[in-house]
Amino acid sequence: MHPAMRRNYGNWAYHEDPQPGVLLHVSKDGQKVWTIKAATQRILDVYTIRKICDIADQYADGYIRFTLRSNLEFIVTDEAKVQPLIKAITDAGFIVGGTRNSVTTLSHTQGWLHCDIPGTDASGVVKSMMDELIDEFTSWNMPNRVHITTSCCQINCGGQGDIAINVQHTKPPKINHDLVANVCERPSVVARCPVAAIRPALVNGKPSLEVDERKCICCGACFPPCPPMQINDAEHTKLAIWVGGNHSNARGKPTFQKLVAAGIPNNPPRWPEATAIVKRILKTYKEDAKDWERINEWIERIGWPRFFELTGLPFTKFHIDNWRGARASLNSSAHIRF
Amino acid sequence: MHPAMRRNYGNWAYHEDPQPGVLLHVSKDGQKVWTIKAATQRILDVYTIRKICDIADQYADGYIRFTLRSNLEFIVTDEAKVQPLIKAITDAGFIVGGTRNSVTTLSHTQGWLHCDIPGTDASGVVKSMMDELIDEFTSWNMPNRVHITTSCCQINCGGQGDIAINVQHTKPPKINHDLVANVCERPSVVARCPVAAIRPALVNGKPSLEVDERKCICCGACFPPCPPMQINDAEHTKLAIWVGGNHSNARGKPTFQKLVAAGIPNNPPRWPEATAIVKRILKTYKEDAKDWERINEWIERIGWPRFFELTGLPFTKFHIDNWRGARASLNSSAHIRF
Amino acid sequence: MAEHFETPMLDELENGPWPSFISGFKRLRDNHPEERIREVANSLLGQLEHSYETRKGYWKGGTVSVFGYGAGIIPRFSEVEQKFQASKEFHTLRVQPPPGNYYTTDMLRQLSDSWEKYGSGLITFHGQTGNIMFIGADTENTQTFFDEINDYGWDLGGAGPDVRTGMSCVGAARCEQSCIDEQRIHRTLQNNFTDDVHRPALPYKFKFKISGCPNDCQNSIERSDFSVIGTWRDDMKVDQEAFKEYLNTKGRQYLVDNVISRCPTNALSINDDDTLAVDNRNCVRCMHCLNVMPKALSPGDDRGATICIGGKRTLKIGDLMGTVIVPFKKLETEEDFESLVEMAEEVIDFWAENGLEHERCGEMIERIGLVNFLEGIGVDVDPNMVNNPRQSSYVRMDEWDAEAEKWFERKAEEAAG
Amino acid sequence: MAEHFETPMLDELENGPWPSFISGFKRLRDNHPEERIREVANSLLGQLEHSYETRKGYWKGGTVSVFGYGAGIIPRFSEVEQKFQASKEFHTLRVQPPPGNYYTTDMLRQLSDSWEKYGSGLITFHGQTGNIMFIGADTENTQTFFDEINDYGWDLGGAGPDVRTGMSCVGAARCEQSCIDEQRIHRTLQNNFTDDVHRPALPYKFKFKISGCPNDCQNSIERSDFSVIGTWRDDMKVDQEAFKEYLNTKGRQYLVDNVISRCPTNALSINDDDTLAVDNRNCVRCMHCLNVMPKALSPGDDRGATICIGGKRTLKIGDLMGTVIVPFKKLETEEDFESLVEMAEEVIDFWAENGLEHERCGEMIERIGLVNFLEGIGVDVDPNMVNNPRQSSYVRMDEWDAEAEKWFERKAEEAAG
Amino acid sequence: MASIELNGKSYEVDEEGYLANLNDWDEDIAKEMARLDGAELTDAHWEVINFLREYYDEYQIAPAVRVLTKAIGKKLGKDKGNSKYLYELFPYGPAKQACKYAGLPKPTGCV
Amino acid sequence: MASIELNGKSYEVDEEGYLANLNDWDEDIAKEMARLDGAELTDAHWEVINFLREYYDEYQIAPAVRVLTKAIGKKLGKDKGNSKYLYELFPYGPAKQACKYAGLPKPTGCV
Ligand code: SRM
Ligand code: SRM
Ligand code: SRM
Ligand code: SRM
Ligand code: SF4
Ligand code: SF4
Ligand code: SF4
Ligand code: SF4
Ligand code: SF4
Ligand code: SF4
Ligand code: SF4
Ligand code: SF4
Repeated sequence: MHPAMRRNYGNWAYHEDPQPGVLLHVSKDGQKVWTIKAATQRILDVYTIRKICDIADQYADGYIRFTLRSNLEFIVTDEAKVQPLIKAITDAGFIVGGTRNSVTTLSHTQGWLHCDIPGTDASGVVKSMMDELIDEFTSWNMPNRVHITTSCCQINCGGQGDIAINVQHTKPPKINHDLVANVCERPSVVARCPVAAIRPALVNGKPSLEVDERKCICCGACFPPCPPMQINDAEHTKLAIWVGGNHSNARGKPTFQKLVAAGIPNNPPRWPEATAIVKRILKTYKEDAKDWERINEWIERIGWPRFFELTGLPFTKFHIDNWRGARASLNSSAHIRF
Repeated sequence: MHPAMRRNYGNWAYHEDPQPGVLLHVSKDGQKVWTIKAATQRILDVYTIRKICDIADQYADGYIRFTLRSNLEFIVTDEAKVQPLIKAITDAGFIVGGTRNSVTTLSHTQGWLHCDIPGTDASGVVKSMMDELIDEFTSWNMPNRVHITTSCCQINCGGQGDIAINVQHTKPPKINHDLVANVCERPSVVARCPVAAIRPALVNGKPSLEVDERKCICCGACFPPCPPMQINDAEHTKLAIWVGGNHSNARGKPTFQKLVAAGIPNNPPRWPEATAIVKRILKTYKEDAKDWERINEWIERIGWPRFFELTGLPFTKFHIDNWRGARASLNSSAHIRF
Repeated sequence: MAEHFETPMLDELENGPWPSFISGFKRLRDNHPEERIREVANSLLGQLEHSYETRKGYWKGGTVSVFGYGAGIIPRFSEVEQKFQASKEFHTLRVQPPPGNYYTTDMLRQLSDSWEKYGSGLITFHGQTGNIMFIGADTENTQTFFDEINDYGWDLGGAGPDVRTGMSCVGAARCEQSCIDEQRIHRTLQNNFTDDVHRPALPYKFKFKISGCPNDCQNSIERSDFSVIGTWRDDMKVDQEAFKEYLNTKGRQYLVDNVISRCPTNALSINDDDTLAVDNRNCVRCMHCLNVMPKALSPGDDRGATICIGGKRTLKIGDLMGTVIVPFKKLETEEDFESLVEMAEEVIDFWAENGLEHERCGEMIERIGLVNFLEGIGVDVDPNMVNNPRQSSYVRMDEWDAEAEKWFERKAEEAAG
Repeated sequence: MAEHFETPMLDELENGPWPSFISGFKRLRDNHPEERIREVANSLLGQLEHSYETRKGYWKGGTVSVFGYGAGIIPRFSEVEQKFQASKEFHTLRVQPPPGNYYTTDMLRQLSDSWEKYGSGLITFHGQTGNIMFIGADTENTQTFFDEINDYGWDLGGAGPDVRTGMSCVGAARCEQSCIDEQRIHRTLQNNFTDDVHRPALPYKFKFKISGCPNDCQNSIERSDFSVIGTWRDDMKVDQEAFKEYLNTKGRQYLVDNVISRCPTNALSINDDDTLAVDNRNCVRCMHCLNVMPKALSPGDDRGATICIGGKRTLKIGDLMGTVIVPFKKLETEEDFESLVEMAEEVIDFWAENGLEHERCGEMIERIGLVNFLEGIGVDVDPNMVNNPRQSSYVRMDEWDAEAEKWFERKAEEAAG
Repeated sequence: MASIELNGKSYEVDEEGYLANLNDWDEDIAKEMARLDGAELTDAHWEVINFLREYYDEYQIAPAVRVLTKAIGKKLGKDKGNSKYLYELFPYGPAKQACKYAGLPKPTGCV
Repeated sequence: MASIELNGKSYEVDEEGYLANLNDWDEDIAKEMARLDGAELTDAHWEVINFLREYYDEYQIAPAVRVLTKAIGKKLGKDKGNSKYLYELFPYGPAKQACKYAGLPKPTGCV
């Protein structure tokens, strides 16, 4: 920990935001630290790590912090060091920003690079989108902080977010029956299905499994414990976009995200269709929301029909929930905006 | 329909409340009607009906309307008739009031007087409580309208209300096995149980039913289709009080009522314990709520912990829901009042 | 006449200022010229006192009906008939009131006269579903009494697995908030389903309730399967002079605290020139500001109704509120009313086919999912039907493109007019 | 060295201003002095390009672990090893970062040096659960690398059905909103459960996350089984001078629209003398006003934490947020911390006994009901645990009196102090 | 409890004339019940009664009226598959009256 | 796919040495697998291995580690019913290592 942080541990008075990407925290004794925040690609080669270390050694007393969105934080106690530090960071190819009411770095998962069950990539999606959202990262144009997450399968290691870009399968798994007997603990797999669509079965005389395709909701939960339940499929893996996940307690209680768009092509290397929708939502939010409204609060105020109208996204039967407790999501009132 | 109502059908401009129990409606052409509202015992003997008719004939052009809470409405078009009419109504033993921010007549069900499954009486409960709430009926002391309902079994024909006084059974039904075979369609009974606690069984060689007492939630749903499922029991029938049921769309969306007190003795002929709690809730509401806050809105603002604190009612494990969708009722936030 | 039963407990219900039903019973017991009625009242008091003492009810059901009707009577036989003979058969006739409950004294007197001839002399105005309940006739007189009042125009209401008696608020007859012709809607629906009222052949009960505005004075959203609630679609009407009047008499602070800040969508504000600004696009027609300032604010001119389906109380999956199925429906022309009836028929038919025994329409919707219900009745999905889109990712979306296409086509059609 | 795999699709990810991970891979492939690393990078790029082309992943899991540890490694074997030999074993080591993620450049350099010897040269800062992910070692080097960094003080994090690596926000180290000592809490919990991190023997994963205030910068309420959120119990601190300063610079309208009217419980108002009035009794510590005016408002002095249990993402009953189990807990003295650990042990033990295979703690609570969980861990019910009391009448209340008595006794004890 | 005496046999019935013991039922008692109601059982009536008894044997439950209606429609033609037809046969309602003659338990609950 | 040759028999295994066909298992291959890992199977090891095989036969699923721990504790005494003891026997984790020797499917999912 930077000595200034240690010195003032638990003793901070307030902070200011001198410019995008820079925070100024002031302690109760009037001590000041500036934090310069910069984006990385999260998965760093040793060259990049050493480059960061060099900058920190030269400008920031040899200390580095990472945020939970893989952004760097350099800390300095001398205001004079701020601009040179920013220059050094920028020159080294990192992007300063991501503070306050900006779009901060998309949260990142493993994807095709490492995971065993991804329906899409993660690093590539994040890179492609952030290339297009960079102006929103380096400025303060949003009504409030925007926390975007990505997840490369429906397990959703990326968590919920103001906007979440997740994979959605559209076809039930195909079973590789030859493998099931040896590779899968069948009772576990049966137990894992949220809709009880899997039954043990004998196939070609061997113990295997079968899926009731009318029940199956293509969630993919059976795949991790039993890879022969082949859910992935280049054609039937689409992206879906969810909005309104908000974990902070500011103003309202934490909220879950809601589906807004699906059927989006899983289109490497740049996923332009998904990015276009994210940008459209952000643009509408930027133009229409009031200061401090997170995306969920904004939509709550204007109503979902208006959200679909303003963003031009289609509303379909898939938007109507039918999972447990879904009745709470129905409009049981005469509250309607016309 | 009174001719003044027919004349101005769909053409009313606004109304005023000259005094408790009296409404003045003004039509767009400036025509005026006064409505005098008065409570009845709902179940009327022919003498009482004729008495009402006499009053209506003499003072109110021979027209009478009943509200859905069994209150009378007399209509006059001449202001001069208002006070004499009130006097006549009062002299005849009816109570004028129940308008605006008063406690209007409790909604009424059948009870021991007529129903085949009541755990308590209805007319008697309503009479006993309204005797004590009469000042709240004839005045405008409440922050907003108070709609109280009663129901004499858990079927709840009285519906939800700002305050609802309902019967709650505390023991599973005892089965009169001798009768089951002839009187009950067993498959219907089994299907009726919301927690699948009933199984067909052979008892003394005859087809009957059995109840898994650990599962049974004493809801009484099996009793109407199969009276041998004796749920009623002088000892184990208690009253419970629920608050916050609000069907209007004013301000918030319609809300369901919530349990606040249970284990209240089912104590005829005057049920003093239940009335005491109702009065305590009303007193707290009156003192603490803001104008126009219905009971649910008031509690929403001050928080449930404060509600229990202010009313002195105990909070128990029974207040924590465990029915379908109960997860939405848990506090999943750091929003806490201290 | 037999001796009066002692009623020490019931006697206590004659104390206190509130009108006492016990006193009414006693009037019949003590003063009525006809012995039959005196006996019945005495017997009824006796059985009721017995219930008060033992804390249990003593009625059981039965299957009484009148000729040609499968429903409308709630039969009651006493389980303690030995002791309380005169009221051992004590059936109720549920009779439909005039929509809106408007009576002339002539009607009331005529009904009372008939009832005195055949029944107990006790009439309930009204049951919670809105029927006049003629409480206390034996099996034979049930028929006779019915025949007599039927002759001069009254009909039985619902009971059993059938369409029930509808309810509608006072509405247009005497309320400035009314946005629809409640009585016409009520009558139209009720008359169309007369057969389904009298001949129970549905999975369970089905109730219509009509409220003229979102104040919902009929509790329609929670207590009816088919709830019609008046509303409007254009801007609300603002009488700025009247608003200033409120400002002057009530004070600014009062209006800010009680109107402006209570609007659920912050759609109101007071302009610098003391006029009221309404953000009609975000007003959700909750009625609050109109309720507080009825002189200044009124519903707009483009009126109609929101229809919510599936409300009911608690058995057996917990209480349900109705869900918006039609956000806005004009109800003015003959065709509007016809299409309302058609829609009700679609709903009832689909539910009659697909509901389980003793399953209300709302419970069926919960079981099969709203979307299947909408497809069953041929209604398009609409974002007004939900508080929010789905939160659960457990969904299969093979058909996304086709469904999205439907939406775009609908929008294009709407745009084209 | 083998020829470079063609990567036309991945090359496109070198365009654009955002830092490119592909460029990083290529640096290793093209510039690294060690052939092993150049080969691995080339092979990895090849397999990834193959995934981009075919839109499918090609890794499968395994069971690699290091000596004495049941968890901490995510093994990966290539399904297309024939083509991409050099990266056919590409395991990840999850290594616990320092709480709060504070590094010196020395640490980073030392870790990089070791990793270069045995691994791919790629390190992720950090995984979503907060681990440093050393991504890309073969089975043998997994052990060797671990031995080396373990020697100078680093340990593996969680994976599998065990306690996972915890997370805590920057908090007290650099945030004025911090109400608790996040790092101490984080360390205390993590150290107590070291065994449960390394030897998976729980029904499923269990995560701790600590946020210093209700802004919850660690998403703890949704992403952790045991969420500790700082808060305070006395009045918030108001610097009225600083408030006036905001009033002057931001303007009254701005503050009314952005602070006063945004308070979820209307607990704020501006007095006539331009001071700020806070209804602390109704403030729910949402943080909004403190966020907007950090100079004027700060948490009170009586600080502690709210503990919520059971958050997690979506498998297999849908997302769950943690539920308040302890509305307020002081976290200052040694005993406070001991009792926090005890509570965590109670929770984990009860869940270990009662959770089904692969069932998270929150899912178990949903299955058995909150009350059974509370009884299992010995915590009394509290109205702060619910948004509202039960709506469903489906409940058996034999024991009402006894339960009510418990409440009154607790209240009497509290009153007695 | 009341009883109906017929051909030397005594059939226990409740206050509305429903059989107390379902096993007592025979065709004679059905005819007698109808007679007491002032009705006579035609073939059309018997078709319904027999359907009800078969259904009850199988499901231990009386069919819902709409199930009954459909089944009758299927058997006897569409014109008879409606509640009007059934109410003509059993004017107090098929659920009540026909069940009684068929010796089924008294319908409960759904009122 | 790789294989282990032993006593003239060929045992197919995956890249981590788990048996490809569960039916191939015998005591010899278990010992051989241990040998390849540089371990030797003592009675204590066999107790665990046998328990795992019996459990799998019955439930078609490997026991959770805490089920295993408890069962071992019951059989061999409390001092052995803890994960420390099991990790001493199988330092790479009982779930992984012991299952391998016992010829059970490779644990998946829970990582
Ligand atoms: C690496 C990481 C994503 C990343 O790139 O950052 C990750 C990767 C995996 N997660 Fe995760 N999860 C990661 C954080 C999360 C989070 C976020 C968090 O912890 O805040 C969540 C949501 C929060 C939660 O715990 O619910 C998360 C929810 C899951 C789940 C679903 C759990 C559930 O109960 O719903 C699974 C499935 C499982 O465990 O069976 C899962 C399973 C997996 C597996 C092990 C899938 C598998 O069976 O192979 C992935 C291994 C990928 C790999 O190749 O390394 N991962 N996973 C994160 C862990 C890194 C680290 O240790 O620091
Ligand atoms: C007469 C009656 C309708 C009928 O067709 O019978 C009626 C009539 C009026 N209601 Fe109502 N309401 C009547 C039952 C209801 C009910 C249902 C109930 O009582 O169970 C509700 C909704 C119940 C609920 O719990 O949500 C109801 C919710 C309202 C509201 C919304 C109140 C709110 O703020 O939530 C208003 C608006 C208001 O108070 O200004 C309202 C306003 C009115 C007004 C002022 C409308 C008007 O402008 O004329 C009428 C005079 C009321 C009075 O007596 O003060 N009426 N009103 C009902 C009288 C019952 C009684 O005897 O007391
Ligand atoms: C008479 C009445 C109460 C009253 O004193 O006002 C009443 C009385 C009975 N109701 Fe009701 N309900 C009455 C209005 C209601 C209402 C209120 C409403 O319609 O707005 C409800 C709640 C709304 C709803 O429909 O959900 C209501 C929900 C029930 C239910 C539960 C339905 C459900 O799906 O949850 C039953 C149980 C059943 O039908 O099996 C029921 C059943 C009954 C039975 C038939 C119980 C039985 O099986 O014997 C009661 C007959 C009592 C009697 O001796 O007359 N009654 N019942 C009301 C009808 C009078 C009328 O026709 O005007
Ligand atoms: C550095 C970091 C914590 C860490 O330990 O790593 C952090 C740090 C701060 N957060 Fe945060 N938040 C951080 C992730 C989060 C998250 C989690 C996330 O990003 O997934 C959340 C909740 C997520 C959610 O979706 O709800 C979060 C919700 C907030 C809020 C509440 C915003 C709201 O109105 O809902 C504030 C308050 C505010 O904005 O004034 C906040 C405020 C702050 C402040 C201003 C606190 C302070 O006074 O110092 C810090 C500077 C933020 C900045 O960069 O502008 N921080 N903050 C995280 C930076 C992530 C990043 O790289 O961008
Ligand atoms: S989201 Fe799915 S694919 Fe992506 S890292 Fe997590 S488990 Fe793997
Ligand atoms: S994909 Fe999901 S729903 Fe379909 S079978 Fe697998 S676990 Fe069940
Ligand atoms: S609430 Fe129950 S007891 Fe009362 S009338 Fe309704 S069904 Fe009968
Ligand atoms: S009382 Fe309710 S829960 Fe108990 S057996 Fe009867 S129907 Fe089931
Ligand atoms: S529902 Fe509306 S229109 Fe009908 S009486 Fe109530 S306030 Fe008037
Ligand atoms: S009717 Fe309700 S939503 Fe509309 S402006 Fe008035 S208070 Fe707001
Ligand atoms: S959670 Fe609170 S204390 Fe921690 S960093 Fe965020 S704002 Fe600061
Ligand atoms: S912290 Fe939140 S709840 Fe408390 S006063 Fe500020 S805005 Fe209101």
